[in-house]
Amino acid sequence: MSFWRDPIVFLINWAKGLLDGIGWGPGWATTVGFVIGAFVLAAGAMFFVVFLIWYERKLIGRFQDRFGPNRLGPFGLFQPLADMLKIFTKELITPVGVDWVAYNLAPVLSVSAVLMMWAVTPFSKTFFGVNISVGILFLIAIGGLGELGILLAGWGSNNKYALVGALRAIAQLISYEVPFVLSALVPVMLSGSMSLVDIVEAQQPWYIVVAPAAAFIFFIASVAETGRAPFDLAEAESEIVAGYNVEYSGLKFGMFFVGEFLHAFTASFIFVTVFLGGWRGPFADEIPVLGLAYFFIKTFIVYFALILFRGTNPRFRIDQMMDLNWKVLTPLALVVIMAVALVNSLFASSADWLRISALLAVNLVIVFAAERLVRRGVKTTRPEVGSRQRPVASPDNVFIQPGSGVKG
Amino acid sequence: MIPLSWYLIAAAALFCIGLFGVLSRKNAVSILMSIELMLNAVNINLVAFWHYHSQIQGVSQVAPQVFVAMVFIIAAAEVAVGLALIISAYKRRETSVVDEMTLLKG
Amino acid sequence: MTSETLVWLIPLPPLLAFFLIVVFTNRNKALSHWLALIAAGLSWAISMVIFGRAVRTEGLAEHPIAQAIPWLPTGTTSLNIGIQIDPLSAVTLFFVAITVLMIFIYSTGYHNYGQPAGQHDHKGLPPEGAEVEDAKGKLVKVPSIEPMYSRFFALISLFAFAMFLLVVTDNLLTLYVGWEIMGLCSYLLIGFWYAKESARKAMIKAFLTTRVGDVFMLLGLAALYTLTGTLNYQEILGNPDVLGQLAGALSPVLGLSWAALIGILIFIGTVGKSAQFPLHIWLPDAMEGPTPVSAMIHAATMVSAGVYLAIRFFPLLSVGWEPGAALTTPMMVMGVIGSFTALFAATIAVAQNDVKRVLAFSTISQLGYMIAALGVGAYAAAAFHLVTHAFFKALLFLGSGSIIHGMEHGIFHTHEHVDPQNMLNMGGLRKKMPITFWTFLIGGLALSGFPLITAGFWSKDEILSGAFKGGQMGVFITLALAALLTAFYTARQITLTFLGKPRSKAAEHAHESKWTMTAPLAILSVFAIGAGWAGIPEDFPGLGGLLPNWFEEFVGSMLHFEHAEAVHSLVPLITSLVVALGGLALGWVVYRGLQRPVDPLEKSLGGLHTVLKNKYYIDEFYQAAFIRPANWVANVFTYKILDQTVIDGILHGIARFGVWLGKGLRNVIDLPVVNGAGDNAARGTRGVGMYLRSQQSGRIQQYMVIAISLLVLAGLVIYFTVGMS
Amino acid sequence: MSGLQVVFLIVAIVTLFSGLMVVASRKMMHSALWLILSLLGVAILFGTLQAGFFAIVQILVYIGAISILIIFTLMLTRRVMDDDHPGVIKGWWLPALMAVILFGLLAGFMATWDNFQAMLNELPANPENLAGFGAALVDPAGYVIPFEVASVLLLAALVGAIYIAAERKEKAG
Amino acid sequence: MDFIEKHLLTLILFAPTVAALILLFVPGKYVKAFRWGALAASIIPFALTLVAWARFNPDPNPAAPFQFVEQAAWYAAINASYHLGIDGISLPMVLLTTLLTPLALLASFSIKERVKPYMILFLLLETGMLGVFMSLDLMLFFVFWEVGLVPMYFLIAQWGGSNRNYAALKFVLYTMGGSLGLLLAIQLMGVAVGSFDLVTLTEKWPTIQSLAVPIGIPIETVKTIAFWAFVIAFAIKVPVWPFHTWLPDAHTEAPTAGSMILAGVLLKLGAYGFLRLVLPLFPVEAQRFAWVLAALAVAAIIFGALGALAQNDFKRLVAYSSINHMGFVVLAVAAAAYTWNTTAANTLLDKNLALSGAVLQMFNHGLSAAGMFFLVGVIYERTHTRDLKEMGGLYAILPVYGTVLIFTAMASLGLPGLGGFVSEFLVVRGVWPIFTAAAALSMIGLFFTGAYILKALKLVLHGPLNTRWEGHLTDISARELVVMAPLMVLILLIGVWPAWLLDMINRAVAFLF
Repeated sequence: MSFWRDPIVFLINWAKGLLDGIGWGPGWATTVGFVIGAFVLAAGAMFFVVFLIWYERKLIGRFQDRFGPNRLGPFGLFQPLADMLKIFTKELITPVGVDWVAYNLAPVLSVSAVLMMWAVTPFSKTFFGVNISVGILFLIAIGGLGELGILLAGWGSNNKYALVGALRAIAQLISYEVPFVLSALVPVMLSGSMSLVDIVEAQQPWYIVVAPAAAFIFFIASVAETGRAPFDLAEAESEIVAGYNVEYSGLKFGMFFVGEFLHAFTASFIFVTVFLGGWRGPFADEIPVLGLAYFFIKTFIVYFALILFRGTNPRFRIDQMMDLNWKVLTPLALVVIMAVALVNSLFASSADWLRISALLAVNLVIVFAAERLVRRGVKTTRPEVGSRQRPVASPDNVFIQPGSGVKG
Repeated sequence: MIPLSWYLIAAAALFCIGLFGVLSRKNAVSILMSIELMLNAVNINLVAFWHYHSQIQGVSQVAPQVFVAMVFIIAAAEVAVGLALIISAYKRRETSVVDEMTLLKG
Repeated sequence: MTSETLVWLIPLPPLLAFFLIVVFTNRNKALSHWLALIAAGLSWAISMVIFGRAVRTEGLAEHPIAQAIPWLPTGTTSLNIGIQIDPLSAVTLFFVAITVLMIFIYSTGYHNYGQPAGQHDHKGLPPEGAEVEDAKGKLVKVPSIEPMYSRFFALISLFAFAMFLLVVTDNLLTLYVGWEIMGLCSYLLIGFWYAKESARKAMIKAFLTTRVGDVFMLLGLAALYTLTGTLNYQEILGNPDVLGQLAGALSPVLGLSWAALIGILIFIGTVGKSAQFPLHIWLPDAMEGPTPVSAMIHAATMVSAGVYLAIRFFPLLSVGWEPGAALTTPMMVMGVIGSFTALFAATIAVAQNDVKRVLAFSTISQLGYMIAALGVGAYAAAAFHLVTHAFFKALLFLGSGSIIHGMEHGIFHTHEHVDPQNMLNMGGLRKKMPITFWTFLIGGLALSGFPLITAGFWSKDEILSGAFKGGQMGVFITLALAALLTAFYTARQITLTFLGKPRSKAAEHAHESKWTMTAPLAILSVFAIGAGWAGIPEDFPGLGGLLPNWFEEFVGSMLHFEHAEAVHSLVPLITSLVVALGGLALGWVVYRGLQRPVDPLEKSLGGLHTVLKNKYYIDEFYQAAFIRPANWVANVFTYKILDQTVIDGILHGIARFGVWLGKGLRNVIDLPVVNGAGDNAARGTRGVGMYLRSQQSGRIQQYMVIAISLLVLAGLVIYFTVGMS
Repeated sequence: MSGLQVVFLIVAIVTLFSGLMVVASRKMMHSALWLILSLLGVAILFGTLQAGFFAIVQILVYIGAISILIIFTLMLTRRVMDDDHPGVIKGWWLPALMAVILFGLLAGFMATWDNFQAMLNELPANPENLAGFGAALVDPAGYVIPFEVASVLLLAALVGAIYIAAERKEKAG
Repeated sequence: MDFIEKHLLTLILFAPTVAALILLFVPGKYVKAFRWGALAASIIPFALTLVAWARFNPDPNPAAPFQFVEQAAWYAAINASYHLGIDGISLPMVLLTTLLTPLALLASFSIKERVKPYMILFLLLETGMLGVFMSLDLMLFFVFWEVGLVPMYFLIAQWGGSNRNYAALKFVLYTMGGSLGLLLAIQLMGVAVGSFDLVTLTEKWPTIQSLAVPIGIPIETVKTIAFWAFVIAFAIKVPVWPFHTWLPDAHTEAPTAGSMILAGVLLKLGAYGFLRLVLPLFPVEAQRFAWVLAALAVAAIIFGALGALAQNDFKRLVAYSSINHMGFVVLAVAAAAYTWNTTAANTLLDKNLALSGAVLQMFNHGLSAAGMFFLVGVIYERTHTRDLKEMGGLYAILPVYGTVLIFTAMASLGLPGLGGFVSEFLVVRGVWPIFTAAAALSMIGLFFTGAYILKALKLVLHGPLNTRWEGHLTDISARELVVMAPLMVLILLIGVWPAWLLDMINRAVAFLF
């Protein structure tokens, strides 16, 4: 195994060998290896974010017909660094009446939750944190922790806007977990395993070809999970000042910020892992590092799509958001599961190409039908301003206020 | 390795804590929480026995796993309904303290 | 195609036409009548083919064209139905087919096909005529087309089907089927103009009266079927052993033999169908229907079906009789009823003024002739008269229809309000409607038995001679009288209608009918003359032997015994000559110069005339004797007394008793004892509850604490007692 | 005392302590947080029992869903920050006593069991064969009925919850 | 498929019940759903019946006459078992039931209020009736016998006419009263033989010499009493004169579809009871008392006809006609009973003819009476009167209806070429040699049948048009035609070619008892 074929694993093995040389037992060696690996990964991610922020701001700028950051460094590449410095050097304000534990726990959770997702993702054939048999389940569970962070933030920072933001966020996240999980079940069914590594291994061809409908749902759901536009109701500046993180400042805010970006990025590479064949690509088997490259290329493409999605779509109203989830995505996902399971078992014995084309056909049919159905429900004509059916955000259709309802 | 007894004792302790909570807490929500604790205690036992039996039989036992899964399901359902009840009760009576819910008091 | 197949096919076209018209072409008059006509034509053609083949077949009587299929499974065996063409059915088929076709054609004209629809015509009423502008643009009233034109053709098609079925079938059951379907058709056709109160009465009268006969006939069927295990003609009538068996077995009724009993039962069916004396009342009223119907059903076909049945079963009726021997009971019955009916109807006919009623009664009397002929054993003669009568009576009826049409035309023209059917209003129509006149004349002469040329003469003569030979003087004389009357009222009719001066303006402006009506008249009149020559007896002086008595041989071959040859005496011949010519002359003399529409006989006969006019008050008698009692039994006895008073009374009594018992029990037992106990128990419970209530604090946790403490206590106990040991 | 035992002891102690805090702490929100902690502990205990799947599910269901719901409810039902009065009823000592005795009893009873002290050894590879588990859940000969019943129960709970908590406009106090 | 093979009867039997249960959970406001749902549900058993017909072996061996037999333990304690099976006698009845129910449901689309309970009750009713025809266990028989009663009661009492309560009460009490004796008798026999299974009973009961329970009465007396209990129960249901007075009231007050089923099927239950139970179980007594039955039957025929003639209420008239027609069935049964254990070939033939005539008559009457009642309902929906005197001349404005009515009326009049004639002829033919006088007398009834039918036609269709209806009446609608069409087709079919049905019946009655 030469260095160039798979540098990372090469280095790791080298480090292990080194520790052995020192005389530590393999168990300890692994433990230390994991610790170091985790540290490196986290740090790397943190620095990576800098690039992500730049990337996104640049793109958004382009979408909005601006230049975006272009002063500092080549193409304004260092702008994020400057921002970081500013954030680090800011004062950490802790408002009165906050719940200390919750207030301080929240940012940590929201970052670490994202980072934990990196642990199970196969970046290349050989390079992944751990291969646990229930990877996808793990991802979802960790997502739960992230929500917890938001919740704590919202509640902890003794502030109505924050609370409202948190409530919205939780409502949204919990709801969108459903289609998320359901659509994630499709690859699981197809590959017969919940471990991400196996799923990637099993992906020939990519599952987006086999089950586009599932991929579509998964994409939407994961965008909603990241809480970015058009699903950014939790921090809708125009409605609730900045949502759950309104009371945060300085580093803590930075952590939320980083967490959000990382989450977006993570979502996109989870999508890549589950539907776009992860590191799969020509010669990726022989030369794992190529796989790594493929992986990141794909991820950035998806990430681009994500930003495009964000940049070009207006924010949902909360009821629309809920409707979209419960009345469209969830049923659709259920149908897709049924269909895929059925077709898959029907064509289990027949040739692969036949099975795959059947699945593809079924998915397309479902998507088409769903589109027809949804379109029937949609108002195609926009109500003219001032007419009565204009949506009015009254407190009790935005969220349930504490103590709303009739006094006993 | 760890003796089975440790798990059992821990579970029993957790169970009793939960029980205490159920019996003594005022707020309905925290009663619910305590119930969760008890359920978890039960689960610990189940999993522990699963492990124990699996190692005796030499092959993974399904029945305990099913039991655990059932407990999860029950817990979820119970929480969902319980919380909904609490919320609606709260909406009506501005409180979630069980002792203050005295409509039926004869 | 084989004859068998063809015979199967004969009845079908009309049936098909019926269904097609009813289901599809109801709205389209032209299509409907074309369907019907084509169907009738087809049946006619096939019938003619079959008739031709039948005539040429040797020994047809012994080996008829027959074929059968199992129809009604009866456990192990099964009842077959099929077709059979023997001489009798062949000749019947012959005249039925022709008359039916003629009448179909005639109907199109009679119902004014091609005329505009009337403005005031109403479904279920005869068309009242339409007002149209003629060339000069002034409103004139012309006949209007029948509103229910299609229905009419549907119904007569169905009727034709039934008649053909009845003729070609080979067993009594299918015959009965056709028989009843005809009954239905006649019911519906008599009531064709159902909105007329009179028609409504007449249709029911017809159906029920015939049904009286039918139920007896059904019994006859059942009995016959029971005894012989079959209903096939050949197997019963063509089989001397069976007949002998039947004749031998004694029936429980009046010491009759089974043969006699069954014969009589079946004959009662005939009585009903061909309107013999006790059950004749329906036929005159049946004239409510359109004239073609009268012609078809009540002259040519349906009524003759009754006679056909009687002839068909002559072997059974006459079993044990051969010429010269004593008559069997059924024959006697037939002789009496037949001859009586003949005379009786003839007398009534004398006093009728309605042109159609006269014919109706003459029909009854002619049918009586045939029955009487059978009664005296003149088998072939009966059949012969059946055929000839069918022709000339159809001719007469159609002619009368044409007359009525002409009168109506006149009425439209003059707007005079006279009854177009009353002969007294007519007169002098000879000029106005020549074709009708000549054809009607031929028919009339045939009916009255004008010597030598007309068919009626030969057939009637044969019957008379048959009676004479049979030595049945009573029958002979009665029939002779009837013949006389027949000739008389025929002459009366012709004189009143055609001769003399018109007695009403309408009659002056009467008008010949169009060709669709007159053509059938012409054709039929040919048969009315020619049909007779098929049966000139060999021993007829002069003419005898010029033509072979083909009919006699052909149909006579149906009977198995040799026809005993008796010497031919001139008495019957002379009698028939005298009565025919005399009657005609008398009638002409009496009614020759009639000016006012009053019947001269009214004065001369006085009270008798009114009696005759009212048909001996038989209808009234039946009304009083049967119908009212029946209604009383139904309404009062069965319903009011039996059901509502007695039975329901008992029921309600029981119910009331039950209620009373329940009340008593409640007051005696329930209230004091049961309820008392219940209340006390409740009170006790309540007390306990009141006490326990104090423990009910409503605090779950409190309950749970108690529960758990008890549990713990129990646990401790167990632990320290059992657990340790 | 192997490393695993150490881990176990730490985790168990944390779990029990946080459990205690759940029932003891005055602030509802805090007890909810403690609850999460102790659930996490339980998850880790599962992990030490080589039931990785259930560990994850524990996190997913309990932390990801249940506890979040609980906190959600708390936010809806409490005046947010200011609940600082004792969370337990007056006579709390009796339940406490009961709990202690019960614990004793349980321990005692369990101690009478012979295999009480049995060692839990390392299970062979693929300890929890999930495939088998899943198959058993949908196997007519296995547990499909309870499985279906459970799913129906969940559905019912879902509908019921929505129905109960739904705003009713015509509601009168 | 195999399942269907095995449980065909159960499926037929309980399909309506299941449907009813499902409908139970549909909110009552979806009227359309109920109508079409019930209709669809009732078509299922019909289709299944056709399957049964197709698979039915027309020539079974006398040893085991019943086919599609299903047996399952039910009341093990009293040896009552869930025992189903059909032979050539019950299959036509089952077909009749499953055919009439959809039609009746279709006919009751015009029901506007309380559609949900109506439809549900109707489906339950179907199960009850089917159960009677299928069950081979007396206990089961009795249960279904009573089950059929309840829905009909509610149908009459809820959707009936003006005098409905009286009618419904009369109906229920009368039938109940009859069935009490039946129940007792069944108990007795069950205890005596130790089984309620019909097959077993037919073997053991007629020849039983001593009862398991000593009740001090000679066995013959016991049997006679049991016999009469049976006879009365069924006679009330048929109904035989003089137990018939419930029928005109019930029919008149019942809703149209109710009367259709009542006349079409419920009456057949009684006749079926005679055939299936009385004859095989009590041959001796039946033979001894055959003349009584015959006399009552003749009375029913004659008085039924006369009673019908007396009516001016169209529906009542038709109701009485049912009495008249069912009289023939009973007459045939009596005749057959009289010829028990005969060996003479021709007598056997008579018996067969009479019995198959009876069964066929049941079938035909089911068709024609249902049709008549439906047509009465049609006219009633339009004119809101059943008084014949208020109608008249309607033929002119309702031509199609008139034609259909005449057709159906003729069928019930027994016009040859239509169904009624074949069966009546068979009955008369079968009865004639056995009860000659009775047959002769029944002719009177036959005559008056014609009389009242014609009276009805005369007063409804013919005569001058009652101007009151001019322009107010619409002709029969397509839906109603759809209801009538199958009936008419079948009537004509049987009239023209009875073999397809009669063959099966013949074979079945040959070894009925």
